[in-house]
Amino acid sequence: MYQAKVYVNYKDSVLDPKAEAIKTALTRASINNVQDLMVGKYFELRLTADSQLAAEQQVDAICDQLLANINMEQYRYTVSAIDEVQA
Amino acid sequence: MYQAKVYVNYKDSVLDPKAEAIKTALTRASINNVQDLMVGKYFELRLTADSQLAAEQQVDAICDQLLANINMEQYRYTVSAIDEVQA
Amino acid sequence: MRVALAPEAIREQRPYLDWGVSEDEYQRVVSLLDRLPNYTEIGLVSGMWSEHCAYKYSKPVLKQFWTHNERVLMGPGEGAGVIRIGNGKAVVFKAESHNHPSAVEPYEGAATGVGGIIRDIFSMGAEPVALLDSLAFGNLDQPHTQHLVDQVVAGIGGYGNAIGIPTIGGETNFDDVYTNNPLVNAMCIGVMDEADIQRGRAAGVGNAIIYVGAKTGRDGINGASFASAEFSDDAPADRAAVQVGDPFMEKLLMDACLEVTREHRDALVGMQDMGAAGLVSSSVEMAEKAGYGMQLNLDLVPQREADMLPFEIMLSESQERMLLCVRAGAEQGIIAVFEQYGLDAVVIGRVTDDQRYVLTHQETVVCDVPVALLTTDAPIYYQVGVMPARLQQPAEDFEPHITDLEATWLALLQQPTIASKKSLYRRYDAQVKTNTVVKPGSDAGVIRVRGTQSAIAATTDSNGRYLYLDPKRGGAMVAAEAARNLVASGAVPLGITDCLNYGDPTKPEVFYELEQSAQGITEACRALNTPVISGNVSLYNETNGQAIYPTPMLGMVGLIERLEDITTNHLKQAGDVIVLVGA
Amino acid sequence: MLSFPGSNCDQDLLYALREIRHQDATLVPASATDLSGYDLVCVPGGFSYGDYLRSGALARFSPVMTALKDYAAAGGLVIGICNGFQILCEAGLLPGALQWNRDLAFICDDTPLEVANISAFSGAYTIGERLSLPIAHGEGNYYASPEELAAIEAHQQVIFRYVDNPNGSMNDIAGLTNRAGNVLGMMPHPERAVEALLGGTDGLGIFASIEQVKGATTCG
Ligand SMILES: Nc1ncnc2c1ncn2[C@@H]1O[C@H](COP(=O)(O)OP(=O)(O)O)[C@@H](O)[C@H]1O
Repeated sequence: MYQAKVYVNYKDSVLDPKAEAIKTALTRASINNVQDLMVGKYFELRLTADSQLAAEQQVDAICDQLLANINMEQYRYTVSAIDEVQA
Repeated sequence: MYQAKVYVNYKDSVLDPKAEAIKTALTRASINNVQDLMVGKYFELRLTADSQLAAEQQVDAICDQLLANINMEQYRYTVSAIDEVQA
Repeated sequence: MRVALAPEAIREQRPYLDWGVSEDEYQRVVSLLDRLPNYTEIGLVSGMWSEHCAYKYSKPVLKQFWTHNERVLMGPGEGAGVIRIGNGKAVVFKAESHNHPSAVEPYEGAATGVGGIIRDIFSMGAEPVALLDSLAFGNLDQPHTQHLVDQVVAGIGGYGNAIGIPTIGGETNFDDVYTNNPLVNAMCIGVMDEADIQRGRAAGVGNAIIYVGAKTGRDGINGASFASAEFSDDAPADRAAVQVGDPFMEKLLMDACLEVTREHRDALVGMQDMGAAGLVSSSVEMAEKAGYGMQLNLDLVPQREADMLPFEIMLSESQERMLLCVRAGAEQGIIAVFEQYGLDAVVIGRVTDDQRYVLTHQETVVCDVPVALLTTDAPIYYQVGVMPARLQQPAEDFEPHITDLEATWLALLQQPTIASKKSLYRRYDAQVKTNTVVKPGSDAGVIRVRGTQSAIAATTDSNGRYLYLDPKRGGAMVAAEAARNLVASGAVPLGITDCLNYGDPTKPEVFYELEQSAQGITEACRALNTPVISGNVSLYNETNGQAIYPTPMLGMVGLIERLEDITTNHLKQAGDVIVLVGA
Repeated sequence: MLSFPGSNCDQDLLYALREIRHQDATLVPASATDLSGYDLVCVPGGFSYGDYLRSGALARFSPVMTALKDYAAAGGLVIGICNGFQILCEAGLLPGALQWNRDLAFICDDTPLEVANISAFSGAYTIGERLSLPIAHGEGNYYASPEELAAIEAHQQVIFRYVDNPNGSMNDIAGLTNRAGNVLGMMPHPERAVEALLGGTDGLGIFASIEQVKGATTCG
């Protein structure tokens, strides 16, 4: 069994209205020391696979086709083997 | 300067319709080996603070009051000191 | 630091070929300028001479349209057309296609399409009061189509619902030809006092050009073609081809712009939204329409990213931005209005009287060309259409053989194109603003006009299959269908906006379809007394050389003078008589 | 009537109060710091600050929210509709939270409701009465922990229930009050159901109920 942690966020050139809105909300709450804020999505998957490589390839495909829209988003992930039981 | 990484997701007792939708999409794409899927939000913040502890306290407050709705969501975070320059 | 190619290097390496500028067009620029264009200048030409801005293939066709009657206050050429509806009021409307962006990123593509058409309406000084859409997808059995439908509908709703403009109608069609070329057309209707009509003009020497709204980024700069070859080094691989819509920003922008139109009428000379080809097209068109020149300092343009090149700043299609021309001396009053809404508003240049378009960047003049080069001097191509083979030998008349009427009827009702679209339109807020009398699901959407006893009815219609079989008659039939939808709602049709969705216009067969259908539409428009007052063209809807059906989408608006005349298509009571009228 | 940047149903509610109910209503900006003296505070529907994080989450840091808490604590009547309901939950003035609709889709439709309990906001109706009100929301799926839910039911805080649950809300909750009964949040839009021309008048009872409690006379 493998566990994958996937992070998806907008490419740098894309304006993120979410992040902007949260930044102004922080200012309204008188929090002025947050310099920078990035908002993204986070996924955790557990999957069976024959090998670490196979798991990575599949996670990459899932990111590419489903979890991220590569026209405007970028993604990264980590995959690690875990115990059956833990799952 | 400190960097915080924040993860927010639904409490276990809350059924997450987004996760369900992705699971269905995976099955439609004939991907049947994903056993479990969790969808969450991921934030990265850079903030100035007097100490690691002060940064952590502030991040906790921001999570509690803004980034998560603790009625239905849980959050966790890591805070680490980073170089001014890197920011 | 990225370095732009020198004029001579451009001539040798010909990067413009990748940007859609042909060799002939490049030579035309050289001879009009009487020198080699620099990197920024040829970049601006590539944007302004594109079909989207210059209508170089479709202009001869668009000229055929009948565009004026006694009610029309403003026809094609401005942000949107305007028609008088009595009581000192006018209705403003326009439709726009966002087909290609929606194919790439359905949610944001559809959402920003809605955002763009809304800006066109309030740039005229009108309050946007209703939205409609017209959608075409491939076969619904395919997962990819299901995904597109879901995301496009979510995107349209996501923008319209959030900004608070009701979506009161639309249509949805399914056919294999749209599998890879979905059609996503959005229409917006506004209502205004006739006295508030604005124009996108930049007149009066010394008057200020004010940039308002979101900051400019590298999003949506002519897609991928700009990303690589033209830079001498490190072109960023992460540049996005699509933008993310921000309806919250647009709501603030809309409210602020309407406040300026109503309360600072004397200070405002003109206003235009930044749509296709962003800052360059809005600014140079405002200068051209007024017969003036313009000088802009690009360092003053609010920028979201570092090290943007001049042509990137000028061609960026970042959303939620407007350009205003304001009388010299009155700038502060206008800027104050925007600041009240928390929006950026910056004087970035001035109107000049020499009809030149001059841009400076970091103390260097990066563009100095006649306004005409980027506007009226764009080429126009007069194509000759050729009747497609399928129409030269029409197939034999098809005779349906129906053995089991009930089964056929049920099978027909199951066709997605015919079946109820409630599962889609219920995702649109149809009632916000509390004026919607007839919601989606009837023949036309109807909204009352507050302060009067009248209402406005609107419908969007297309029927690519009819046009595929007979472009001219099919075009006329679409206009007739739209008119029937309005009449069935109790309205007198007033006028039309269109989105012309076709394949590659350089193919004689496609051009034939375009030309013939425009003729059909025009004949019907004259007969129905519904001039075409605005519209938009979307060409090159092809995959692997296979074009979509010729699919002009017509949005028609009508007037109901008395609220009690509003009619819906629902059966009201058992025992009522059903009458069939017409041919 | 509170108005946040990006609000859009504030004008609709204002119209219903002024033109249909002939009440004296004013817009109060998010920057206001005092709400004392009003008979009723409305937190309107629509969107606030774009609602980009969670609906209602970004509005709660506005100065007026502190004033609203004081106002509610002093027993003032507060009604939050749609986004207003979400804001009241986010601000802790009402229990629970509103999650994405079960089908992950925005829903705009008329929906049948049943009056579950009588309160300051429902006195003009009878228990068990059926109403039809428009809904228009993406995040209207009411969630509360089992303990909270039990307490809500025990104190008869549920005022409206869906007859045909459209969004997955727990216990079919469409609208509920706080324990004290002076703060109501509801997802359906009564201000969209006040004129026969626009499809129905079932929402009038909510305004009539409040007027009854306040002994309001109409003005204008
Ligand atoms: N995409 C849509 N957006 C809004 N309303 C729609 C949409 N699709 C369909 N409708 C509504 O459903 C009705 C029937 O749709 P449809 O069968 O596509 O059109 P028509 O009956 O006009 O040929 C339309 O008149 C419209 O009110």
